[in-house]
Amino acid sequence: MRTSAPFFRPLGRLRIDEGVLAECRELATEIAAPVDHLAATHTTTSIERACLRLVGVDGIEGRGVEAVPIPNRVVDEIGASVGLERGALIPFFDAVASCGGDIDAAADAIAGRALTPRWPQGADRDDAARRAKEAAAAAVNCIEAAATARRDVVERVGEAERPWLYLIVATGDIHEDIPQAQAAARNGADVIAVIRSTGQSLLDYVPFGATSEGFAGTYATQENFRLMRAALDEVGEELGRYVRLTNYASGLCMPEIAAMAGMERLDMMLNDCMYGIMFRDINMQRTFIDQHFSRMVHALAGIVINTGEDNYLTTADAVDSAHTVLASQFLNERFAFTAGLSEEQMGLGHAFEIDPDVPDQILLELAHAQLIRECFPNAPLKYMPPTKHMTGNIFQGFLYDGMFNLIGALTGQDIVLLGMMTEGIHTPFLSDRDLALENARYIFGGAAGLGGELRYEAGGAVERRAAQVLEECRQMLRKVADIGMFAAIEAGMFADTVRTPAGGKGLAGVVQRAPGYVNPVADELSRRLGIGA
Amino acid sequence: MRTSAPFFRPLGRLRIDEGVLAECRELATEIAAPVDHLAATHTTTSIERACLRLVGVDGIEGRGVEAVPIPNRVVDEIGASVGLERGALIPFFDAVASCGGDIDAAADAIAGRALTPRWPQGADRDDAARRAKEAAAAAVNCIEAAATARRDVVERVGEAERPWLYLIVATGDIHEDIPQAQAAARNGADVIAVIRSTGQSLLDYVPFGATSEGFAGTYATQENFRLMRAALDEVGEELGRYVRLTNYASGLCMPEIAAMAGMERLDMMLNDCMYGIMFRDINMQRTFIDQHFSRMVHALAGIVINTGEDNYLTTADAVDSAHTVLASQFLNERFAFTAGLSEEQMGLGHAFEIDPDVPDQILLELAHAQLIRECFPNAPLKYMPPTKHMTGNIFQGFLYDGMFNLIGALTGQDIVLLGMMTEGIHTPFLSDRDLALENARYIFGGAAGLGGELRYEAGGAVERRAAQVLEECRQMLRKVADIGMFAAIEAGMFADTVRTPAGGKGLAGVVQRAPGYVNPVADELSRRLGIGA
Amino acid sequence: MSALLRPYGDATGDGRVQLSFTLPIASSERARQAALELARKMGFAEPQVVHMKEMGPDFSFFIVYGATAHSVDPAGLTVAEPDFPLLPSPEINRIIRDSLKRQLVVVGACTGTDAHTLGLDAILSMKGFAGDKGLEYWQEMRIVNMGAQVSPGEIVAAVDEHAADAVLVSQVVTQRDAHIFHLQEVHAALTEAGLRDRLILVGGGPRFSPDQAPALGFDRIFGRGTKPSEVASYLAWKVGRRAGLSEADLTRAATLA
Amino acid sequence: MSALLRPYGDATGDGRVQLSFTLPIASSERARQAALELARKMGFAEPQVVHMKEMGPDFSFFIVYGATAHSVDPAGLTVAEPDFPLLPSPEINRIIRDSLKRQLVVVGACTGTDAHTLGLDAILSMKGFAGDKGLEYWQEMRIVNMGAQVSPGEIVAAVDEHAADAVLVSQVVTQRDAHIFHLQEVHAALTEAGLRDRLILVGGGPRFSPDQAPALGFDRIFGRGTKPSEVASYLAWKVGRRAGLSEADLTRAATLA
Ligand code: B12
Ligand code: B12
Ligand SMILES: Cc1ncc(COP(=O)(O)O)c(C=O)c1O
Ligand SMILES: Cc1ncc(COP(=O)(O)O)c(C=O)c1O
Repeated sequence: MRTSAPFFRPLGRLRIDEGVLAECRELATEIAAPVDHLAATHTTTSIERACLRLVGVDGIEGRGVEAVPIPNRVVDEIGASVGLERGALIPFFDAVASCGGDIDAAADAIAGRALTPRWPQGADRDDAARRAKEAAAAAVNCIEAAATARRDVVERVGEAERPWLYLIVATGDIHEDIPQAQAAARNGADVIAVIRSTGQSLLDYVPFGATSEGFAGTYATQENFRLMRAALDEVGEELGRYVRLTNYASGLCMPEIAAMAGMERLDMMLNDCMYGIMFRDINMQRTFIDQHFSRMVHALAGIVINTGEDNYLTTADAVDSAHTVLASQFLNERFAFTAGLSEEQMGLGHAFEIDPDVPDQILLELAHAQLIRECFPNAPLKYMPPTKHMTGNIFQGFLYDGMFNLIGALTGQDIVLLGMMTEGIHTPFLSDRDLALENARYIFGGAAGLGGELRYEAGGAVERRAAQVLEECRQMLRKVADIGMFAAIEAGMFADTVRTPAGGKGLAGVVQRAPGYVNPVADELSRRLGIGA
Repeated sequence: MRTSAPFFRPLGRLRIDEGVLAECRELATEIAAPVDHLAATHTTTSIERACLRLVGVDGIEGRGVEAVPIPNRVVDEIGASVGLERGALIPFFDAVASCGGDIDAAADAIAGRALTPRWPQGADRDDAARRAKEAAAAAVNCIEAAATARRDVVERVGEAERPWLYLIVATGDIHEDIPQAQAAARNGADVIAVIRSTGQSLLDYVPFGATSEGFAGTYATQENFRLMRAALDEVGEELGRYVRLTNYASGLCMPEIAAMAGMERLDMMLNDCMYGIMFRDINMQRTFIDQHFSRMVHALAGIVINTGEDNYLTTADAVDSAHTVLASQFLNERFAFTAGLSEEQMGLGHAFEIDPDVPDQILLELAHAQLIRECFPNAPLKYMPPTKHMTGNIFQGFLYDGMFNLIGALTGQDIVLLGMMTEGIHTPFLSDRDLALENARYIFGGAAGLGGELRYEAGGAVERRAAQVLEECRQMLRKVADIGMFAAIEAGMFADTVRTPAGGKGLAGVVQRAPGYVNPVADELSRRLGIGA
Repeated sequence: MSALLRPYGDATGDGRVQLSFTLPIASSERARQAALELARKMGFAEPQVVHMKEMGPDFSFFIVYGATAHSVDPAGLTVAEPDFPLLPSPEINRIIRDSLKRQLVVVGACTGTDAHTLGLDAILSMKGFAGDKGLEYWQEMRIVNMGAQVSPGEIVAAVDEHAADAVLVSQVVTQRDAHIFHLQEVHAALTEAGLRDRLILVGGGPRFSPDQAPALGFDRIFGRGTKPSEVASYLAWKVGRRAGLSEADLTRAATLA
Repeated sequence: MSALLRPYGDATGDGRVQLSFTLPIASSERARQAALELARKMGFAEPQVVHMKEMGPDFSFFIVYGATAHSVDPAGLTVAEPDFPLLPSPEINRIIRDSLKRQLVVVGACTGTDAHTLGLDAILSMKGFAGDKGLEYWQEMRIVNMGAQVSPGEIVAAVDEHAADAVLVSQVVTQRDAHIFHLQEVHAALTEAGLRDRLILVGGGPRFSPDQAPALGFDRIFGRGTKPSEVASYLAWKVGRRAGLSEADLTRAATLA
């Protein structure tokens, strides 16, 4: 039972100062420019691996814990022989040429050191470039086909009504995840996210095949993606409603996972311009470069990105730092635009994380959620439930989740991640999820129609709070623009966390492009997206 | 943690048609007139017993299940000898005179049949009348003193902030009730109601002494009142906040229980003009007569009555019958006025009882609650939680209770009876109550400040629903006025329940007053209240 | 499905169960240990107190998660599977006609001090319950709804007066086992009056379970969420059996309840 | 208070407990009976299934109330009562000074793949927790906060480098007992490096309970809601004891933790 009223986004409820809004966007553009320049002049090991995967390189070498994915081996060998400054694709397709056009054979030969990559010259170079270009076009076709295929399936089985109820599964075992995800879909989930095993984000490779041994999450692998997408397609047919699948294009392998997501028709991806920096201590240069590439893939694959601003409020105070969420959203929006994402693909994240003991907590959450709704009228906002203040009191926690759903309903949030009453205790039980859906069905059914009815007192507490957060955001962006993005992060301006430009994991994988850098996949992506590479 | 904003009653939020409102009040006056006339021309065994109790008759004759309260014995003997048409007080005080002015001795003598009551004549009559009048004045002083004493205690220990959180205890054993009530008060309850044992309302006498064997409730006895009031005074001193006590002036002994409540300084009493008729099948004449007397007592004792319209929605559908609640409130208001109650003593009842599966349930509940708030701007409304649609799913039930609290907070309900997550299962556990308080503290702390902020779209769904209910109420009152109160009840217009004027329990206790009827207690009450007897 | 059932939290066989309870002790590490010990006595391996809340100076509330060591063999349970068929409406009327050659007379009441009539009304009145019409709907039944707070003596009198075939007793209040006590009272009064054996005696209420019938001397007891059509089917089936109708005749066009 | 503790619902000794769990079986009367049987195996008298909810074709969720037959003797429990005194701030500094004649060096880390630093930061950083300042606040302590995802080898190296006196390990993720495993790894690495004995080894995280310390080879383990001042007191007390300070000297001006 949803509601009698169709979903809509209530706007114009708070008299937002359009001047401040415009200034925030200008500041974000100003801040993003040098970072985008960085991305345009660098590549990373993971971007090169992603491109190899897209043109068909896959598989592993070795077994068990010793296993190394072939894309890693190939990029490592190219790096060691000719270097990565001019990209991996030309040397790779040169090898392909010498293997009679067989991509697998070339990859195996390089990985097995039977063939040493070289930078071809003259006609060889032109041949490799032609091959690379053709393969890139095919790869990019395949990504674009994901978007078309999704549209087709949705049209055939039926689209889910908004808001989309989003649930996570996290057993660690894909075979246990599948029935749980199907059960959740049957009970009303519109989006399933398979949480990753702790630590995957720090792996500088993507595990291979179906997996069953994650901790508090299941490894993101291409095979796991495929299995879950198929399971959800099956249940979607049964239900007459397309069930979306989400994973994480985040961590050291962000570009590769984005590529896998494109190939396996995932629908949404967690993908943030700063999450890895703040929460995984991944080097900031690496992150900014990787996110640009991965976003181009998402853009073309019709994937909705989900940004991670909600996480800020787990480390910082949700009242004091409300404006940092908004500031990061303006930045994520800017970086998304420059990577070719449309507004309707920007699942900007925010969260209901104010301490329930704070007086007027519900009023404040409403003000924040409505403000964000008004700032991004065309974005499918992703609204995250309370986590930090969830305790072992599952009854009270169930109620917090209900108030979260209510604020979501009243402010027209598009993607609603359902809270779990046991958030303070363990990764969700099957029944936790079922109860969460019942909670959401009740609240959305009962209150979504109210969203259209509510007005707030002009100059009242809700409006004043919203204006204050927007103003604090403007001031923050001003400061970031003054000192630059890197310095701002170094000053701990986001998530109360301090990171240095050369610190964190993965800097070694960042490579400045040399003048002759060639990446036909990236080129083709930007061409089709109509953006500068 | 309550909220940053002080309690207030949001008004003027719905553009209520003042004309319709005024018409409803006129119709209620028209409907009430003949009923009030009935009360003015009749008495009941319970009214006479109440008067005897007020002048000091108490105790029991016999033991155990055979025990009969002395007030019952005396009224029965007077009825059997001289009849009750002229009231019990003159014959009783005639007996007092003949017992040397000793009230106990006279009561015992009549009860023990050592003395046969008579209607005195001449000087004896005058003497009895004088004695009765003096005793009545003392009795009424004592009732009025309850109001003064309450004011004093409140001033000394401190007043509870509104809304008042109201909790029930119902162990059946007063000695188990007391620690539970104290625990509830310590955790934040402002009002404690001791639920009565099932069936007490049908007893045509009031049990005696401290009791420990009720079913799903504890017997209302004067001693139980005294014990609980003392326990709450004790905990109130400890907490620096006066904790109110509530019981039921309802059922066949409504007037007597009202009298006991006045004597023991209870603070609120469940007291409705029709509840007994509908839900206990008590004769309607008996009920209307009794409620008038009991309300005079409440009026002078400074007791807030709680009406029972919430109950209607347990038997009838809460959407279809919303207007019957409002109609009954206009009637209860009218009957309260004629009995001398001030608006601030009218705890008009209503409830959150719409099926949670009904689309827009939360919107509709908000519309109903706000409408009632606007219709009775000065009444301390008593808002009742969901009961009928509470199932064994305690998690979902906890959430319904939370939404109830929310609507209560947003619409400025004064007296909020907290829902129990186990409502569908058993009478409350100690922990159910504690969790309910935590629920309420969170919601009121988080949302009460929002009440001042909200406006509803002009001509929108909330306003339209409110207008519809008010209009349906007007039409219903019109019909009741046309056919008269008794016929309306006979037609099943309230609570979907059909009752006949001569049906139900207790008609035998109704006595038409003879021309010489004398009741100095009632006279003194009306005199001090400034109303016609 | 494996033979043995174990609770399922987020993995097959993990045995996870959630508990909550109050102990009459102030909150402390000792109180927490007491809660854990209690859970262990219930058979929990590695219980965890995830919430301990002081409720005044004398009580603490606990929420505990743990893995139970117990499992259940569902095949080994004696389940009071519905032994009567769910009959379509016309069949119910037909069977009663065939069996009695007159209307089936049903007396219904809430006994004791119980004033919860909604459950009984849901079964008896035309209005019915959950989209299902009540017994009054069947033309071959005559319903005498005595309402609430009816004493066993009044029920006996009504059975006499109306020559009832079936008595339906509702009980909603269960504190101190009031519902058990009141059904026993009705049973005793009918037995005493020598009426028990010629009657179909049916109880009902939200906290009953069907397996309680034999111990209380009732023919059948219905629990929470009963639909009127189930009760109608049961009565027709029972009356048909008593009249000697064949099982095949009785279950014509029936589905299993 | 009576010697034996029994759960309290709404009357002394009524033993009432609430349970919830999922069984891998479709909803049916048999499933309900299975839930009741499970409750009975846990020692419940007259359990009641108050809620049975089908979750897809393979699972049902149950809520059960019942009266447990078990009780607990609180006096008979072995409770890891805090054995160290809660010390006022200046005392903590004084004891460290008196014992070591230099700063106490504390190395803290979240080990394994655990990236939950908030708990450790709450204990270590100046900002602290729940109004209590973190260990960095005490001038006689030097804190090396290694952050998250630190391997046991890195911890060993840091202990060496900083000549640490105490190691504080945080573990928040508990799925598949990851927290147990990771503490064991750190213990093994320190033992192997021959450092274990000269260190105060402390663990912490929301799902630990103090009585787990001995089995894991830790000196002390802190659970949910730990305050930094408790940890500071513990470290000072432990260091003082090792330095041979008298119990009286150590508990000067202390309250019991
Ligand atoms: C409505 C209601 C009332 C109404 C009753 C109106 C009326 N005319 O019936 C009013 C407001 C009057 C009321 C009063 C009281 N109530 Co009341 N009330 C409820 C409530 C909210 C709903 C019950 C209901 O009607 N459900 C809907 C019907 C359709 O369902 P049902 O009864 O389960 O019936 C179904 C089946 O059980 C079965 N069935 C039932 N009877 C029969 C009989 C037969 C023969 C068959 C075949 C089937 C059958 O079929 C029905 C259809 O499926 C419940 C709480 C809840 N959510 O359950 C409390 C509840 C039942 N009440 C309760 C109490 C304590 C009282 C009072 C005693 C409180 C007091 N001391 O004042 C009073 C007094 C009543 C009295 N003397 O008995 C308690 C009982 C606790 C317990 N387990 O012992 C409950 C559970 C609330 C609580 N948690 O405390 N109540
Ligand atoms: C904040 C948070 C995050 C943040 C962490 C940010 C950060 N820098 O720490 C982010 C968003 C990054 C995050 C991510 C994840 N999280 Co997380 N997260 C939480 C959350 C909401 C709060 C935890 C918290 O910080 N509490 C506040 C601190 C102060 O309390 P504390 O940790 O209990 O610490 C206190 C005591 O335990 C003790 N203490 C703790 N450590 C130590 C150490 C010592 C030496 C001492 C003396 C004391 C001590 O003292 C502290 C103060 O009292 C919890 C849910 C919840 N409400 O508890 C989930 C939770 C811990 N997360 C969980 C999971 C699964 C994850 C992920 C693995 C999910 C995923 N697969 O993506 C990821 C990955 C993280 C990883 N690799 O480890 C699960 C763990 C389930 C389990 N029991 O196994 C939880 C319980 C949520 C859930 N129900 O699923 N998370
Ligand atoms: C943007 C983003 N990426 C990734 C994650 C999860 O991260 P990881 O798998 O790196 O722990 C989150 C967590 O919420 C996130 O918001
Ligand atoms: C006005 C009124 N009187 C009495 C009662 C309780 O009644 P009784 O004790 O008669 O069952 C209620 C129940 O809510 C009520 O609203």
